[in-house]
Amino acid sequence: MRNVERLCLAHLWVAFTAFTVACVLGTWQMWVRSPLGAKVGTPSLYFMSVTAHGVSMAYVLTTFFIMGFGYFVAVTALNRPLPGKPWAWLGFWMGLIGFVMAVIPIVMGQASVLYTFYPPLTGSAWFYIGLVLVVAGSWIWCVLMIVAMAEWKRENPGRPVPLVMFATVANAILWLWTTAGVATELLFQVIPAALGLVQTVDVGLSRTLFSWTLHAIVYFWLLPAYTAFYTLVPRAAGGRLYSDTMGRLTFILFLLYSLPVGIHHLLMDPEHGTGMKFIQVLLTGFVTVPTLLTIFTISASMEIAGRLRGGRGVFGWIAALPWERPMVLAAGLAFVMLGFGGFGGLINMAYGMNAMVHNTAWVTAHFHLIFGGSAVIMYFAIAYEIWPRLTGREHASLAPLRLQLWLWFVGMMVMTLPWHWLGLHGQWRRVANFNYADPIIAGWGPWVVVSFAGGLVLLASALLFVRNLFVLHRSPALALPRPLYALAVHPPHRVPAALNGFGLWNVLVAILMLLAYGWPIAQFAIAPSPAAIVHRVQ
Amino acid sequence: MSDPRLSEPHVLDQPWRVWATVAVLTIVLAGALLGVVIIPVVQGRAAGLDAFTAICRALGIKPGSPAQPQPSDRTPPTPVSQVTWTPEVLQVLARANTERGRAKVLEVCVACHGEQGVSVAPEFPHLNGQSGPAIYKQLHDYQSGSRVHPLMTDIAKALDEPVIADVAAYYAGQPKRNPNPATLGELPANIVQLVELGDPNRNIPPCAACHRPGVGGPIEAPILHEQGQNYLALQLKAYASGERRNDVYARMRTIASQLTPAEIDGLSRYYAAGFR
Amino acid sequence: MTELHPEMHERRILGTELLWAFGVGVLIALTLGMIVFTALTMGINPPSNVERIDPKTLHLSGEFAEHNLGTTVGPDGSTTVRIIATQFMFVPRCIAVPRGRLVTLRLATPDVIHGILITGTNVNTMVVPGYVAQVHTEFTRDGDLLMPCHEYCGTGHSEMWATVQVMTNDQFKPGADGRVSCAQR
Amino acid sequence: MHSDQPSAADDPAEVADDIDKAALARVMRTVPLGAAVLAGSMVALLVIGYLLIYLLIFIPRGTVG
Repeated sequence: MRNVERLCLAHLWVAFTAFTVACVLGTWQMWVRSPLGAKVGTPSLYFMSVTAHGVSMAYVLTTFFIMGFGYFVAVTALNRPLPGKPWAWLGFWMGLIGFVMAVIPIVMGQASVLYTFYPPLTGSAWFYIGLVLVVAGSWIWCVLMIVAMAEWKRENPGRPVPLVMFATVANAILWLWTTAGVATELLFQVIPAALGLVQTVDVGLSRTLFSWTLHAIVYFWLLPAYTAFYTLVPRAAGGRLYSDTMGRLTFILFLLYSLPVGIHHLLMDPEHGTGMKFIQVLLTGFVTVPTLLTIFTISASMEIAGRLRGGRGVFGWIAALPWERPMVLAAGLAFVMLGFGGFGGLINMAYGMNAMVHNTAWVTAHFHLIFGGSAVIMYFAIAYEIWPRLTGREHASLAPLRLQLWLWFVGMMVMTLPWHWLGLHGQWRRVANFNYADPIIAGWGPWVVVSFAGGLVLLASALLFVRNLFVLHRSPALALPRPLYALAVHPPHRVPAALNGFGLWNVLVAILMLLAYGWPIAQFAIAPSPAAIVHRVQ
Repeated sequence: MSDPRLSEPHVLDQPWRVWATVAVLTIVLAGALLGVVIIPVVQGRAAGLDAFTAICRALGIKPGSPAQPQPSDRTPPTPVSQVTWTPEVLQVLARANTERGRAKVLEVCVACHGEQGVSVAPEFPHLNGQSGPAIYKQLHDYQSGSRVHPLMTDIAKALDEPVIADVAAYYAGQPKRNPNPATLGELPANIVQLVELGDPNRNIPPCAACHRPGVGGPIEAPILHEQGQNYLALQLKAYASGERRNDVYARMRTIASQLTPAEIDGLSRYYAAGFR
Repeated sequence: MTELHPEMHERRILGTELLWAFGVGVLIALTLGMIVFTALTMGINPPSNVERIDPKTLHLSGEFAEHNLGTTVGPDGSTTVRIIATQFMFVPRCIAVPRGRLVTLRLATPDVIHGILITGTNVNTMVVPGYVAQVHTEFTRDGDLLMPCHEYCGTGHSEMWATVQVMTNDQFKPGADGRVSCAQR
Repeated sequence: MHSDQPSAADDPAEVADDIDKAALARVMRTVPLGAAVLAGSMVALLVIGYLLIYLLIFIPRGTVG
């Protein structure tokens, strides 16, 4: 590992510390919103908490986890030292300082604007500058990943880049493209407004730029989970990856199609016509392709493992899988949550039908299942898998790990299934309290209490997770070296350059973004939105 | 295999480039054909729109849905306030001269509102530390007749716009007395709740959502803490009865008309005590 | 290279994957087809009305001045509802609409971003400063519905909601000026 | 680097695999069957659910446009 353990552990612990705090806040929020918490907390505290929860989960947990895992992959899969390790530490400290800079105004109540950047309501400039620093720190990571892969390719001409590294670099490039939108919005619109340099803002443009980032960012969070599906899960299950080529193609498709679809977050917005909305809905249809390919490829890989372990019949291989291993268990549970979350997403993206669920609890349920469910449970599994490598110690027992994963799954399902139901009945998002005296809302009460119970289970799981990692740090058992990454059934000896790098795909992303976002952005250059006066929270 | 030139993969690349580009472009073009041409034209025909209008609507060049006719407009009535928050107005406020403001205050305002903005009688509002935009709006509304007061109407009419901004900026810069607010325990819990939580059942937002400094609420919302109890109660009653109506979109009229006399009294005492 | 069993050959695997991708493509075409079909036959779109309006002067004149807000039935029988979404209330707070007839809701905001939905219906739109948000719909059931603000707009956001009264044809009677208000209950 | 360099990782220790080639070949004769049935039925369920919600909940709530 050549001394990158400290680097990885530093990133991962920042990620999971933010995660634990955010879990406590999230559970508190659910209490406040439920009929049980009618007189608890004030709206000011509630929205401060939502802001902190969103920022910690969406920006800190994800970015730091992905960076830490990426460094681990670059060193273990490429079998060469990490290039530019001082830069990696610089990125870490930039991110951490940025996080602290953002948290201070949040705690002071000067940034209760939630974690989405929707001016004219703007928070303290420090909040935004801090988050820009987090993103800038992650850009260093992106460059290091790209450099690591490029150097390896130069030393190993003609050989296929290890799939796990290919996937990690795909995510790094995706992230560079993704952040272009929000960075433009923050630097040219939001931060000048928050600083008081300008008094008005073009809201149509700012929402469009944020939408550029809004969908692809979720894929940035998800790709480590997919990376684990393709490269860690088949090995943990004792099988092989069904197809290495499909893995590469999947990550390429994610890079291509997760970007030009952001306007499906603006389907209910008045600043875009139906034409561009339809085009992006169609493209959104295609972003399901890599996920559906993954479902099949990974099921087939698991089937190989199950059958090698003696499973028979059409479904016998499922029972034969080694479910006692955390990675396998997490993958199974992640797929179930991905199924439910994907179903919710299918409804969300359906053009006019988005009107039925937009900004309701349905949407909250959807992204908690996809991100909080599938992605985060795989973060847990990845952490459990690589922690022994990082610390040199082995888990004394796997039982608490399995319990933690099950709790997370059960909690997430109990929390989000009622949210779907409530969303369909019109329960809206982002409110501090509901008037349960209203006859329509009164009927929602019991379901809100059920979802709160789910939240409590999730909190228990989060605390158990941190406990499991602490226990491991003190575990007397020493880790035995064991391979992590899965072989393919047919390991490729060489692949076309198109599947071994990203040159072609970057060109295609540029073309797609020009077609998908050219007119939506250009229309504000031709006829700007009438300027809206900035409303500052300070 | 060991010779890198043999495994040079570029020969395999040509078809990838072609097919990937073709596939990507086909999908986008199909989307454009459906979304920008076929769907709007078909929808427009059903709604009695010509194809050109329907396509322009789909592209967002013309307003309206390609599937529906646009409703007709209405005639303009008299507004409740002439004040608009434009960058120009905010600029005037930002560039106001407090020295000139002070001179005007000593000349006109001092008799009732005091040199430091601490008023001499309970029916006049304190102006020290009030928000500049709030003072600006009220003076402007007196001037335009949106708000009526036997003394203020004539006084405001004699002021021109930069002077209004100067006076607003001067009083805004005067310090609050900042007394130690009494403990909340002296006030009924329902008043504190009205301020912090509002009343969801009656659709009343928390007072603090607008009247606490720096919450990002309406620009003209005045700061209420340390305001005179008598003045606050008077204004809430005037809003409730509709006697005062210069609140844009009747925000305060709607809220005040739902408050009970006890709540009006409690809220006035709450803010007079200096709570933020 | 070691001899591979023919069935392990990557080509066969890719063929299987391609078959799967084809099946997936058919299903995606089905879901998108549903959207296209209802768009063509029923005119279903997401509400998209790219109509610019200055948020700073809404209250001065024009259709979103205070006295023009509410439900109006035009001479041609079309029903238009004009609503202001402002921190932290809707004007008017009670909205009368007819059942089973085409209704056009027009919303604008003078301050920050808001959004609305009406419970149990397909009415949903963001209300973005600078634009008139417009929804064409038909209410299929009568009774009182909730119309909350569903986008965070400030600390008072949670108390921002209006009531929608869906009326039958007997109840929905415009006055001489074409205006309809909520029934007192 | 050995000639049969797999794409999993560059470190030989990472790619050690005790899977018997013959067993793998035997298994590969049936392999995508179970996965295809499982994944296929799940995805089909998803699309059926989508169509049901579209037709039974969305459309009856009134048109939008």
